Amino acid sequence: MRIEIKKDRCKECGFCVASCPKKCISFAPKINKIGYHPVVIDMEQCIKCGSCYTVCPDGVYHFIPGGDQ
Amino acid sequence: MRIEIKKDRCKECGFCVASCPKKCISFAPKINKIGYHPVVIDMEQCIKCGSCYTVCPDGVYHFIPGGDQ
Amino acid sequence: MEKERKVPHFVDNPSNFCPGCGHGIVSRLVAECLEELGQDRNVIYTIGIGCSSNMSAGMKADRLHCCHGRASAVASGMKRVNPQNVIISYQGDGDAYSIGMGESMGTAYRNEKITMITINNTNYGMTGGQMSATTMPGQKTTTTVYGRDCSVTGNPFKFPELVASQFDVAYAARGSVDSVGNINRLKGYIKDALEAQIAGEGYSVVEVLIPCPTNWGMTPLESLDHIRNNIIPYYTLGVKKARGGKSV
Amino acid sequence: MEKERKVPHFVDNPSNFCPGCGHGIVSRLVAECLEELGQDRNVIYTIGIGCSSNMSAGMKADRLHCCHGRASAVASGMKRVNPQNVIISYQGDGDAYSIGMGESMGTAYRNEKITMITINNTNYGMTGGQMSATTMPGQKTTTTVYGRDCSVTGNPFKFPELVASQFDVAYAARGSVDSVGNINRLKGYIKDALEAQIAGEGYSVVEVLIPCPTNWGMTPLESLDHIRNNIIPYYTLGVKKARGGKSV
Amino acid sequence: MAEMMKGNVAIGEAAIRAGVRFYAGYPITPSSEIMEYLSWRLGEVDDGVFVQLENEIASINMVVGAASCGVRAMTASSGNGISLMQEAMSVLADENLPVVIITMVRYGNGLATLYSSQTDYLRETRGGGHGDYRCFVLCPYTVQEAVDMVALAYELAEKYKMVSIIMAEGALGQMMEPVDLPAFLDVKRGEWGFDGTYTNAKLGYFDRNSMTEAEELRERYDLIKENEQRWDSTDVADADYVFMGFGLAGRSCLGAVEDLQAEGHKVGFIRPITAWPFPEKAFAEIGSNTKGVIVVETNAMGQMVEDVAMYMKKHGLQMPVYSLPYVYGVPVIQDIKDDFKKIVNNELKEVF
Amino acid sequence: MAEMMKGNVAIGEAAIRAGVRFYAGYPITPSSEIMEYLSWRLGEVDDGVFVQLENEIASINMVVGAASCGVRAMTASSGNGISLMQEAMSVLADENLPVVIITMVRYGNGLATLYSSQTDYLRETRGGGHGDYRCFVLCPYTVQEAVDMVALAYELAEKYKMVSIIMAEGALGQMMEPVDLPAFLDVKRGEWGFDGTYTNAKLGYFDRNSMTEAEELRERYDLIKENEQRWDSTDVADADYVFMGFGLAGRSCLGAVEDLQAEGHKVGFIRPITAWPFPEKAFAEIGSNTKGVIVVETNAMGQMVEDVAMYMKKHGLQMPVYSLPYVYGVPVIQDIKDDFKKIVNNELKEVF
Amino acid sequence: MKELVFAGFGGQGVLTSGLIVSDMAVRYGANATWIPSYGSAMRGGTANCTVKYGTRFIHNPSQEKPDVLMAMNQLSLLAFGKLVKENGAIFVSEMVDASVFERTDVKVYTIPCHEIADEIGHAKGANIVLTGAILHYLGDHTLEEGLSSMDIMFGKKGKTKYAQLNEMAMRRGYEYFEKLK
Amino acid sequence: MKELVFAGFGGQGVLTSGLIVSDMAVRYGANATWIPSYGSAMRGGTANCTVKYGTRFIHNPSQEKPDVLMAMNQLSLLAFGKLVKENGAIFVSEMVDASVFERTDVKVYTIPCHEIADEIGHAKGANIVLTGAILHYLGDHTLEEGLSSMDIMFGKKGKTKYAQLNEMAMRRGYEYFEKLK
Ligand SMILES: Cc1ncc(C[n+]2csc(CCOP(=O)(O)OP(=O)(O)O)c2C)c(N)n1
Ligand SMILES: Cc1ncc(C[n+]2csc(CCOP(=O)(O)OP(=O)(O)O)c2C)c(N)n1
Ligand code: SF4
Ligand code: SF4
Ligand code: SF4
Ligand code: SF4
Repeated sequence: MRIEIKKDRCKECGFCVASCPKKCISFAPKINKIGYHPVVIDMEQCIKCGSCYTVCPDGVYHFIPGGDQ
Repeated sequence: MRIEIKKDRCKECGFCVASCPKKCISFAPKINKIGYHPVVIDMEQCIKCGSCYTVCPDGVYHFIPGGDQ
Repeated sequence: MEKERKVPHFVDNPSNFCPGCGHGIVSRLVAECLEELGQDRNVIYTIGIGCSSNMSAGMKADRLHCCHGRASAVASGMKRVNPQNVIISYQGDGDAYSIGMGESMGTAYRNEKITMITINNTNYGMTGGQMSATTMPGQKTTTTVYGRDCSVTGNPFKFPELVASQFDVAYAARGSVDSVGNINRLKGYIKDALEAQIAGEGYSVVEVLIPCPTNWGMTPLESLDHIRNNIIPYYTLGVKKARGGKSV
Repeated sequence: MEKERKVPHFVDNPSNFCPGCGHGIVSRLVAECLEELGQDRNVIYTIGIGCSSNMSAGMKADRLHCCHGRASAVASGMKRVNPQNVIISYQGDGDAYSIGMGESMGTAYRNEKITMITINNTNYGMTGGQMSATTMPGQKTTTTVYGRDCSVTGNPFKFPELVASQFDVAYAARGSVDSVGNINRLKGYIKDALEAQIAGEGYSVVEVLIPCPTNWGMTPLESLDHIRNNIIPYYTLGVKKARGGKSV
Repeated sequence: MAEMMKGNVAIGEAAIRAGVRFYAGYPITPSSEIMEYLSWRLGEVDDGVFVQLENEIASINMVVGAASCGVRAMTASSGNGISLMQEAMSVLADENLPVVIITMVRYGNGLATLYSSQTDYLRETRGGGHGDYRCFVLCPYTVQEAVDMVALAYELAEKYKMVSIIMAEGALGQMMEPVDLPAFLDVKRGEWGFDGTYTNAKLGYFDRNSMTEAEELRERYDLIKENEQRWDSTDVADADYVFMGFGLAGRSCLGAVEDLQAEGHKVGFIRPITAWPFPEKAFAEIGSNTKGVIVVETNAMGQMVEDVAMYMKKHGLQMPVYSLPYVYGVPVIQDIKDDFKKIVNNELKEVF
Repeated sequence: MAEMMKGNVAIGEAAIRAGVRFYAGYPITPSSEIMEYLSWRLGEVDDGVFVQLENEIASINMVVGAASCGVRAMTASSGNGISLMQEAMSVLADENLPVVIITMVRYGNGLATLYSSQTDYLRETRGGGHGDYRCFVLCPYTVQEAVDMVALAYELAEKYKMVSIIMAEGALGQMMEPVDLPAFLDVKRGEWGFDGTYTNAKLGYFDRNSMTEAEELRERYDLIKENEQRWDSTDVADADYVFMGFGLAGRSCLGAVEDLQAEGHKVGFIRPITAWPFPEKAFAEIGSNTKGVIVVETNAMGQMVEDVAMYMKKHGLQMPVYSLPYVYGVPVIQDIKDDFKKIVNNELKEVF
Repeated sequence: MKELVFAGFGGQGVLTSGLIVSDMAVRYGANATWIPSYGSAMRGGTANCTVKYGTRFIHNPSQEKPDVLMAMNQLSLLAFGKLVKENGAIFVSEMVDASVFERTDVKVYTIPCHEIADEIGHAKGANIVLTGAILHYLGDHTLEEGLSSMDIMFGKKGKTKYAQLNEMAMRRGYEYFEKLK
Repeated sequence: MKELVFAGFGGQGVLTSGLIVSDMAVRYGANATWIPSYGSAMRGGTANCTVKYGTRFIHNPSQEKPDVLMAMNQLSLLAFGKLVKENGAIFVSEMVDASVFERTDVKVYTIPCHEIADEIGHAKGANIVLTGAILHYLGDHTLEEGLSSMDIMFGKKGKTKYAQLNEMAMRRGYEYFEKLK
């Protein structure tokens, strides 16, 4: 499973950060096109539970079966 | 108790006739100004119960204390 | 002691209602209650569009005819600036529950301190007897010529029950004019409703079942039977929300 | 087996919603349900005026933006002539319950075979956070700067409960987007509602509690807490009228 | 043989024959017979849908929904009811949805009366809602013309993606005259209609370019003004006075004109059939010797007279404009003749 | 010292000072700050009542109720919201109830945009409801003028028993400029108000005489047209071209006029302050050498230009009328100047 | 062109009488208009309609100057009697007291239509009796034309129940006028 | 008359900056207008306002040709930079990459306003730092006038909490520009 992050959609609301059971989502230091610090996942810790997809209001996450990371 | 009948208001609906416990209300043979046969009371039988006043939608009856008939 | 029984002065005039129409009884009862409460020169009516409008011809009390359906909004505006007056919103069921649904609900919802009297004749009388929200299942009207089919048009609407159960209102009841007894009970409801307003308790509503012989295609007396036999079993009479109390 | 998780194609576009606004979650859930039901190319949305309107920017499905409050009437018109389509009326609480009270009630009353999704953020988001019928007691908004005083403005309005108890509707529920669990449950309600429509059972409605951080003056995460701690206790979640069943 | 039919009933049947398959409405005198007729008649044709709604706002919005799916949809009402529809009519214009609305005009402000009149001319021709949109406004003067207008109204509405209003006086709906009903049209669903497949995408609220849309609208309206003006006229060219009137007022006016001609007066007559687009082209016929234009209406202030004055300015016609607003009812022919004489004798002043 | 104030807030405070004691409304951009301000401010004055309602129809009808009791009552809205009020505005006119309605006009048909514009001129000046009634229509071009207009609007409304509309562009409500607030007026309850004692009887729906009422209304409106036209004008008398514009469009237009004069053009300017009654008297100043009248507006089609053409007909002014409708926003001064040059060079044709 | 006004209480069938006359005119090739007065005071009030027919186009369908008035109640006689054209005719039922009517330039015919209707056992047919009399007065159509036209008209409306009684009523009215004139 | 545009993300305080400048102009006797752009795309989008001030009546309050642009984000520089008058000035924060901006007929000043704001412990005051710099550039009022006017303005709004920090921010911006120019 691969997770694609559409970082220019992220508005830094923090819903995914808060709901991630592994607490492995954080915000990047550099702002995106719309002025927010977008999410980054620490893929080492991620268990692909999908919570971030579920809670994200802005369609940032895309879980793509197959492949890795 | 006197009962004044404003006969030109009567529309011949029959509510009073039907609700009179003594069945002493009937319709006059001659039509009134607005084209209906207005009520007449047989005062001999009337017990002044006021049912006719209560049910009349057109304000035909006026119960005036004192006096007679 | 003998008691005078007289149509109160300010509604004591010939009416334009059809023969056997119940509107006349209700408007007299409201007037009697006002008189008995000493409010007959302290009242403003807002009157809906429909046969109710006929009541007002020659009526000698402050009253404003309102846009179809909006009488209770107008009444609320009056009450908010004239809290000392008794404000009565007098409307037909089409006026109050169809086009006026939004305003009637809003008024009840905010518990505006007015009294609404709704005349339920199960159709739009004035415009020629079309279906209204209160039309009985199977009832023939000029827009339901084969009888009302509730599966497409909805089931007859029960406003007093709705506001009593859903909103924080002061008083709600339903009466009928089909008999001396019911008329007397109805008068009690109307008086309760007005007293609730006068005491500042909030919104009160009394719905009244009346005969509409013209559009029912019945004689006046048949209309009363129809109310007794068919309408009351569906639209049950009585207090739906008692003063200071709970939904009934 | 690994399951792809992807925003359905027809709503997969950047949104104009505020950061942390719940609108985006709901519109995605509805789209997911449609996709799963194989209806994503058999749907027409009617969209109310309010922040819901933002959803539509770039949305690739048939949809009509409607007069403020009237989306469910428009939806009913569509359904009556296109019974084979799934029709979704997507509205804010102000749109659906304030200005749209008459039309929303009428649609439920007639049991029109459409699905209404109402987004309850306890205020008028788009116009700057004024009080709506769903504003919580004491809540500060731009028109209740000292907090909502329910004694003059009425108590927060509960539409799903009202239609479930008063009308003959097919399905009514309330969900929330404050947590993964509630989002998943909500998706179930939405699917139920759509299935009720597809099966021709009648009117279905799902109200959704969402955060409006902008107008609540909270961070997105504080907003979720607010929903959990303050709103849900008042606006209880769950099915209010089950399919084929009774009011709950 | 032509049959005596009541205007409203005839219009209802004409709607069926013009392919109307959706009607949503709320009753109001003097239009209610249209919905009463369609309440059962639509049930007799395939896919016919009739819905009685809780008010005019819901009605017109349900019509919006049906029309957006390509169905010939209709509603009918009068004064107050049409007032409540203004917002949605602006939406129909904005969404380019063809719909026909019938208004049986009654007299007056506020709660209004039940009298027949032409009191809503300015609202219908300017669009009483917000924004600057226009609707076709068709004004029948006989029941037959009203009946024939129903299909025409849809053709125009669909050709130009607009609302057509048939604006008739209340009396036309209530009266009977002999009518030949038109044939049944075989009408298909409009190709613009929604069907859930996202073939006919509509732009969302926030995705519009108002500037280019304004430009497009101007061009469309200019085209309509060029191509769709409709009127009747008689003896305008060398008239001393030209009468103008539409609908039943125009019909009565024509009676007065014929009488006056018989009495030897050189009078002409223009009857607008489309109130919008206003038939200004009819003014081309007016000669420079004409002494005045007389506008007969049934409203309180004179409304069409504003259009007459405005377009006379455009056409460089400088003769005075007289206004004869008979408030309500159908103007009595004798009254028009009497007032004409006052104009000739300078007892009645021009208004423009 | 004059303070920078936002138009909507300044209008809200001006309402308080003009004696407004009742406000009922429903929010809509770009007017909402008026109600937001009054939502708390009315609570600070004696007998002040603020009610937020479920829609514009309930709002205006609640205003009907309050006004009928003699209180200075107000509501504010914009495009769509005002469309929904049309029926009740006709009722206010019919019941002779003085009320002030503020509209902060936004652009467009249908759901409309949030852009500032002048797209509702025809509706406001003709009465978008049924019937033939008129409202005062006052058009401010600065926040200060808007503020001063509030009391004036009530004076006119009460003197003539009518509705006054303050028709401002959305931008005026959103912008800030220095404002001197007027003094607090001591306003008594209107003597016409209901108090439950049946002292101010109103006629019922069925007890009216429409003919005499129509006559009375005509006389009243004629009196108003005679006495209450308001406008500003500069350098009209010997101008080659006379510009006309109201509100912010007029303000920008005035800027263009000053620039053009500085460049040596003989141009004049008329700014209607009352759109109804239309200030046709201003036309008396227009000289026969004037080559054209140029109407600057922000709407799609040109709306005031209709009034201009119509009253020019009345005044026998035959020069061409040009329409410059800039759709939305505030017209850019340079654009007006550029278009003027096109007119002078015959690249832009007259519309009337 | 002829103009007729039919007036009476609501329910007396005056609108139907007007319709019979106008429908017949059209059936036999004329133009016709029929227009009711409708309006606010309809409840329990009076009803009336105006019928015009003739060979030419009818400009104004509304009441102007009636040639003939049918008045089934006193109020109608008072309200419309004064409008009737000089040398016109007024038909009243025997319930109407025509003696109070002062114009001498119009003929007033009192037809005992209620009596006749009662006689033939068709109490609701008094309006048709009067219509029969008017038919004769107008002289534009034969009794047979009137009867057949009325039959067709009621037939189209599916109102065939009283066909024979209605025919009898019209005939009796026609014949009554025959004797009277 | 001078025209200024203040633009950035919502929440960056650009509307307040515009207000400070216009309010000050009025306080010292000029005319001024302040007008925000408001509209459909407000959610999460950019905010901007136009300020005009001068001694004469201001005809058009809307954006025409700004003399000065304050751009707090990249989008604003791109959107409004092209409108600035020849020889006008643009003030950007250090978060904005001015190198991509191609016009040479206007001066672009990059002010490290976020850095300065952070330094003085008033992260939300970056807009005021920029405003201070613009105040100096405009040259119509002294720093003291600017400070006192801002104080009064915030004071009237009851927003006195950050008075000192705001003062410091404006001063630092003003001084930064002093050195820069
Ligand atoms: C806006 C508007 N729509 C429609 C009407 C027409 N209209 C007048 S009364 C009425 C219905 C009245 O029915 P109801 O309220 O039940 O009163 P009733 O006459 O039966 O007593 C209608 C539809 C109107 N006057 N205004
Ligand atoms: C007739 C009309 N009145 C008012 C408005 C202004 N308006 C637009 S959206 C809105 C409220 C939206 O609130 P809600 O429906 O709760 O949706 P939200 O924005 O909170 O999601 C209002 C009042 C309008 N567009 N049309
Ligand atoms: S998939 Fe689960 S664990 Fe991985 S980032 Fe998302 S929420 Fe965290
Ligand atoms: S109840 Fe009244 S109106 Fe009816 S018959 Fe009796 S008196 Fe007459
Ligand atoms: S139509 Fe019905 S409600 Fe109206 S007056 Fe007649 S009987 Fe009464
Ligand atoms: S204002 Fe509230 S509801 Fe609207 S987009 Fe922003 S957060 Fe969402």
